[in-house]
Amino acid sequence: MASAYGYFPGCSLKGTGVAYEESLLELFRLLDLPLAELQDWNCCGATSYMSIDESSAFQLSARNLALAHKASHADLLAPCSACYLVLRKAQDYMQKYPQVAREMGSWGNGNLRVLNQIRVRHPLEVLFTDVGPDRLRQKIVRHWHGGSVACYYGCQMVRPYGEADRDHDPVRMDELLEAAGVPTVDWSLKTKCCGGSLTGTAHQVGVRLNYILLKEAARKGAQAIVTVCPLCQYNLDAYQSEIRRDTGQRFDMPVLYFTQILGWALGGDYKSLGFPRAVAGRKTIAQWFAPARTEKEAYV
Amino acid sequence: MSDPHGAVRIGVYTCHCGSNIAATVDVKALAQFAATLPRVVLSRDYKYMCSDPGQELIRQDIRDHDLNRIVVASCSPHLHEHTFRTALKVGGLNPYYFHMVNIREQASWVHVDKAQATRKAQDLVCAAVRRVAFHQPLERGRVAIHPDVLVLGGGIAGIHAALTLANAGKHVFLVEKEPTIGGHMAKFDKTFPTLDCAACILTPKMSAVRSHPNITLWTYSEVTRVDGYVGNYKATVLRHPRYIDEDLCAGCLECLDACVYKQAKVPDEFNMRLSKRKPIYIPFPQAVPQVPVIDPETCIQFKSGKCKKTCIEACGDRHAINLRAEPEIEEIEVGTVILATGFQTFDAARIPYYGYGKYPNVYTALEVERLVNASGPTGGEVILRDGRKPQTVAIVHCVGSRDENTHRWCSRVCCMYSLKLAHLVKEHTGAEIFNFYIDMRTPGKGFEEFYQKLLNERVHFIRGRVAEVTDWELDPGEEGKLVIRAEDTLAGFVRRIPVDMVVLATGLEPRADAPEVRRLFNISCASEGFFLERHPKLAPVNTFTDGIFLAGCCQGPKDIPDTVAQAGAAAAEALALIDAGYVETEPNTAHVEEAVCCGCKTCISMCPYRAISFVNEIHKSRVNEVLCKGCGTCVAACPSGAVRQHLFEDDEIFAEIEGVLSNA
Amino acid sequence: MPEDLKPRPDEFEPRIVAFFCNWCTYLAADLAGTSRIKYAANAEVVRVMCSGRVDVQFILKAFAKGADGVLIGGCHPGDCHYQEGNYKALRRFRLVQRLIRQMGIEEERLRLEWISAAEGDRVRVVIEDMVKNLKRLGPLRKPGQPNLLEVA
Amino acid sequence: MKPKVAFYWCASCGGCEEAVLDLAEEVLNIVAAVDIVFWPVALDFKEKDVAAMEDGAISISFVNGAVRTTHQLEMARLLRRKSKLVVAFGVCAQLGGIPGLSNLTTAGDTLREVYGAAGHPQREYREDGRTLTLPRLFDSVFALDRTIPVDYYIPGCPPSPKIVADAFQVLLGGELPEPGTVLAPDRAMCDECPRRDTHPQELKLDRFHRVQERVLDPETCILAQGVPCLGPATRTGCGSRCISGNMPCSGCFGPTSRMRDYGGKALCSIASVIDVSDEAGIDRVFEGIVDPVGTFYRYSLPSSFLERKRLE
Repeated sequence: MASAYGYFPGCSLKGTGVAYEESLLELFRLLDLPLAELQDWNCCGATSYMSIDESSAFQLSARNLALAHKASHADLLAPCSACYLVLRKAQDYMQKYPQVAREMGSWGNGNLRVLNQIRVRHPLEVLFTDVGPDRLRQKIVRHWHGGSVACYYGCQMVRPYGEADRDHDPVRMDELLEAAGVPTVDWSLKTKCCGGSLTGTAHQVGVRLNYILLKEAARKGAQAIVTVCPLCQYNLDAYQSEIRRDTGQRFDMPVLYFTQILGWALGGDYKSLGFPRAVAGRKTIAQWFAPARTEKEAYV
Repeated sequence: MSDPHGAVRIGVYTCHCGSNIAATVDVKALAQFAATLPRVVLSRDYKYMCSDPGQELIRQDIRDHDLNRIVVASCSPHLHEHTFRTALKVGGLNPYYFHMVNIREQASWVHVDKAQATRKAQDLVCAAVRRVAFHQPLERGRVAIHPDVLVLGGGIAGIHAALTLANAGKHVFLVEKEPTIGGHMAKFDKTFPTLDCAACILTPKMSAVRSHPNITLWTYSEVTRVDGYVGNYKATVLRHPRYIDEDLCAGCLECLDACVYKQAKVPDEFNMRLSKRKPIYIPFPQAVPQVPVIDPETCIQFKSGKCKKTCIEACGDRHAINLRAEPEIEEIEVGTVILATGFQTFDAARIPYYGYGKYPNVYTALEVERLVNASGPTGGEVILRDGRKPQTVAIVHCVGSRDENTHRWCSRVCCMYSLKLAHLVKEHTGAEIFNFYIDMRTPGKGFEEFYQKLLNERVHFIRGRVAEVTDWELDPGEEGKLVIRAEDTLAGFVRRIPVDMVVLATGLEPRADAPEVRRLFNISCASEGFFLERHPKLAPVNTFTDGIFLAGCCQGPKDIPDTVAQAGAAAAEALALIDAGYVETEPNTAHVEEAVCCGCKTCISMCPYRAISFVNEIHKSRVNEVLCKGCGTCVAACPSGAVRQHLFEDDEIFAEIEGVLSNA
Repeated sequence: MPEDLKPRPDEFEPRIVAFFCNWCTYLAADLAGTSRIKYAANAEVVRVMCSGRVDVQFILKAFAKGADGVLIGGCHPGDCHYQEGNYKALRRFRLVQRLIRQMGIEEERLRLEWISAAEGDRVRVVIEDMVKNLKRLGPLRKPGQPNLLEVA
Repeated sequence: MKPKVAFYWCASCGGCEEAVLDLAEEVLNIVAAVDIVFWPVALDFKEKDVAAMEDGAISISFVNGAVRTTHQLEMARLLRRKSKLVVAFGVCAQLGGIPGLSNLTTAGDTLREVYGAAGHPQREYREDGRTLTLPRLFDSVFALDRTIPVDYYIPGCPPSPKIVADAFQVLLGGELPEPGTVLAPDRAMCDECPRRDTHPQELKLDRFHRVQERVLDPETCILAQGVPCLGPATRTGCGSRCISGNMPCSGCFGPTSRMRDYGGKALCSIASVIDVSDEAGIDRVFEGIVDPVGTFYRYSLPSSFLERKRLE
């Protein structure tokens, strides 16, 4: 690996999704893949911007891309699916629509090609193509003793570009986890909506959507859900108690990041992989991942 | 210098084509402009030049104003050049004293600004006027038509075309890729809207083909090479070995029972892999020819060489089985070709969210055709892969049709066959049936009535494109079922309907090998990949290559009645050529001015048809105008301008170039 | 009508002479018509039976007589109605490109495109694109270029 | 009385003047047959003598060389006025010839090239009251008929003795050909090429060589040896002088009457005989033709469709 991957954390990985950042950094460290956080990065422009004022969203993306170019990153990693999508979309639109190109022109000193040269990538795709299940398998140091998990990909990483994985029936997370010895269940909701920001705006609707996911995952025999996106993770993780209150159904379903499980399999440290930050299914998490002696502190 | 065209008197005719041209090109101004051009003695504009009065106008003016050159500015020469040339002929003028200006397809229809369109039309007319002054009287050549016909594809289209021609006394070579003729239709149980049994109407025609003295049937064969031109095609046919001699085999099929495989183990292609066959098999009971095939991929003898060869024993002294059979090459000469290579159904696995290949109870329509078929894998029982009889069945329309992500076209037959299958499945199972459709398209004799009939049979129709076929359940009622999620656009909400069986009404698409066939016969494909007809309305079974005709779904999706009609039409077109005995060829051939040819031989390597030979005695090249197809490549290549092309003389083309640029 | 198709009186309108093969590009242009695809009126078509008939003299003549661009339309490689005329066209095209470059004519002014009978919209795309480029390049012959030029 | 004849040279090397003498004893018959009234190279007549003649007094003026200076233009016009027939003698007058290649540049650049920063030589020179003025250069070089009407053409660089002799015969023989005729056979060179039978039936080349890169076989067709030979595109009548010298034809006899742009047609033909189909491969082949204009328009640039390199 010649130059470091540019790393664009976005707001989530510094906030609600900090466990994602912790596990991502740990995992890449274990794989000797250098990551360099983008200096002076700004909001990716996703969701709220995108729905209210696309042009500003693209402006924000363009600046981030320009920074990546300045730091001469060939690849820019965007772990949050929303960031990943809006950055890709900005590149796509500036090629498709002259007006967008004009608006973004000022960035990259009017040379849009440099903004397009940057490969915007999701860590899942990076691990799958640049490392791959086989090389990963050789690096496994911890034997899996947990239950089977449901891989949940969400929508933004796979659609519409289908570059990070197959757009309707993604498999890469399943294959990587299988390589790490983790049994995954086959289910149909891999890319169904997690509720997105509806949990904030139309709360009932949003919660019902991630209730559907939890229910189906459980029905298919999954004891945990594994995600690639901080928003999905948050939605599925945070409302389980509320769902219990409303439906009487108790899931206690751990909702983890794929980076956490892979990191653990490669011998990563419990704390530095961000496990203690999980909300739901802490018991299971402790059983599966915590070193016996630290099981207690795992609760705090 | 004196005017070389002193005697030239040109008449220019500008066509309004109703408003097709007149709306965007100022035809009056164009006609007035033309009148000012040198050697133009008459310029008119008229509503429809191609109409009889329009042509009469030309004929009359030729007499009254002794015109000797005619320019018509109207539509594409591909549409009416012939019409107007004939008009000249009738008017007593050589038909090649004519030039056509395309101001419709290439001006009025593609431009929006009237001034610009008119200016362009003027340039083109000016070019034509300058060009036509150079035109010379030309005669069309004649090529004899070989009376035999090659029909490629043994589906209902090929069968019908072959029989029509054979009954007219012409010899037909019918070449089919599969081991049997019958095509897709042979797999159907019943046909819409009459519900008559497909086998009952098809198999008599199949055996007629087999027994017809005028038909040479080559199944399990492919055309690998085609040379020549209209009236004189040479085709090379590769006959794959079926390892059973068609002439010696009596069709007793004892070899099948004798095969060392007691149980059939190989997925049966004819039954859409819903059943198994043996390595030695016959595609289906009524197959034509009634001769088994050995599939070397799965036959023990071919794989290991260690088989008891019980099949050969069973065949006994008929000695019909020859495991050493080699591919055979047949060379045939035909005058005309009918392409009836058919279609393939859309691969439902390309749409992951419909679950084909993932959920065992999702079927394609063609699979269900076999299920409901009495001679099918289940003997006509509609049962799921796990043996259950479905209680509820969903039929999903437009799978791989009318979809930006797959194919944009409507496959025309799916609505109707979905109705048919709905009827048959209900008949066989009494199941509750849901049709999910975008629009019901039932244009055709008795089609709408059939739709009404189905409505009365209480089959449900839900107007809405299916979002997904899935297995995730919301309430216990859905346990173990497939759930259809679709917006009911009439009721205005999203529905979840749990069913036991899903039928995907897959659309029709061009065969994967269509591009090779197209190249082989030197014809074009339309953008979606079906073979391109010469004109959608006026020449629907012709191609741009003379003597090659289209029949059936290789030209586009169509149902059986349309296919048979088109096959008849293709046969008729071929017959017309054959019975005329000859075809007139365009005179735009190349010729060498021997007096000035320096014998450099440059032209000879230019010709792909070996039409140019070198005459050593006089040390000059010579063009065989029968072999010459008139591309003009040798003309461009001749270094000293000794090779020329009728209708595309240098003078004519230079005049055209100067013409279009006259007001540059 | 679409904004970009409106002519602007002040603007330079390039002239394009288009030599179209009778079997592919000419039919594609007809298809564009029957499909009512709209495109700029700058290209005027000279129909030939095959792109292989296009003599280099035709191209140079067009440039000399005031064409700002020349377009040759032929069948896709392997699809030539006459088997390989389009390759002959390609060979001549590549050499004449070297020639006009030496004569101070930008290569973009001469274009060879493979357009099959099915590609009606491709005709629009190519012509529109060529017009765009030619407007950028400006006229080939400056208006009123004197015949005799003396050294000042 | 004998027909009056004038010879004059414009932009040319003088080879055409030699060509007249190359007629050897034949020249005596001509001199005997005509009355030479103007021939700066050989006889001491002055411009003013011609000016003094009445219009049309000269039967035939033979002008060789292209027109590239103001004075050459004046002389061309003067001779046209004084002559019944004007004959372009040699390829420079006919098509522009070798001097015509400077249409790839401008007079300004040419002078700067030769005279450096000064840009041009001293225009005027005064001596005891008289002023000597240099004529000025045109930016383009012109074939004679681009400046005055020309009746007949004698091709070649220089015209071969036979061509010249035949031409005199025809022109003095009373029975004049169609105006504008090129006084040489209207067929291409291969017809008379001594190597014509070695030209393969199907010529297919996959690379070109410059003549200096090859030791050419003296028997076989030069084009077949991969060296561009313009014989197939060039009017015959030269007596295959170059071929006999084992050099390819460079086209000095110009086009046949059926070609409109010599270089374009020749290029079209040469490009047709290569046997490579992928673009990269084709370009590789043509890299063997280093200087397309110099190769195909060596003698005819000013009379080609494009006439000269585009002026910025």
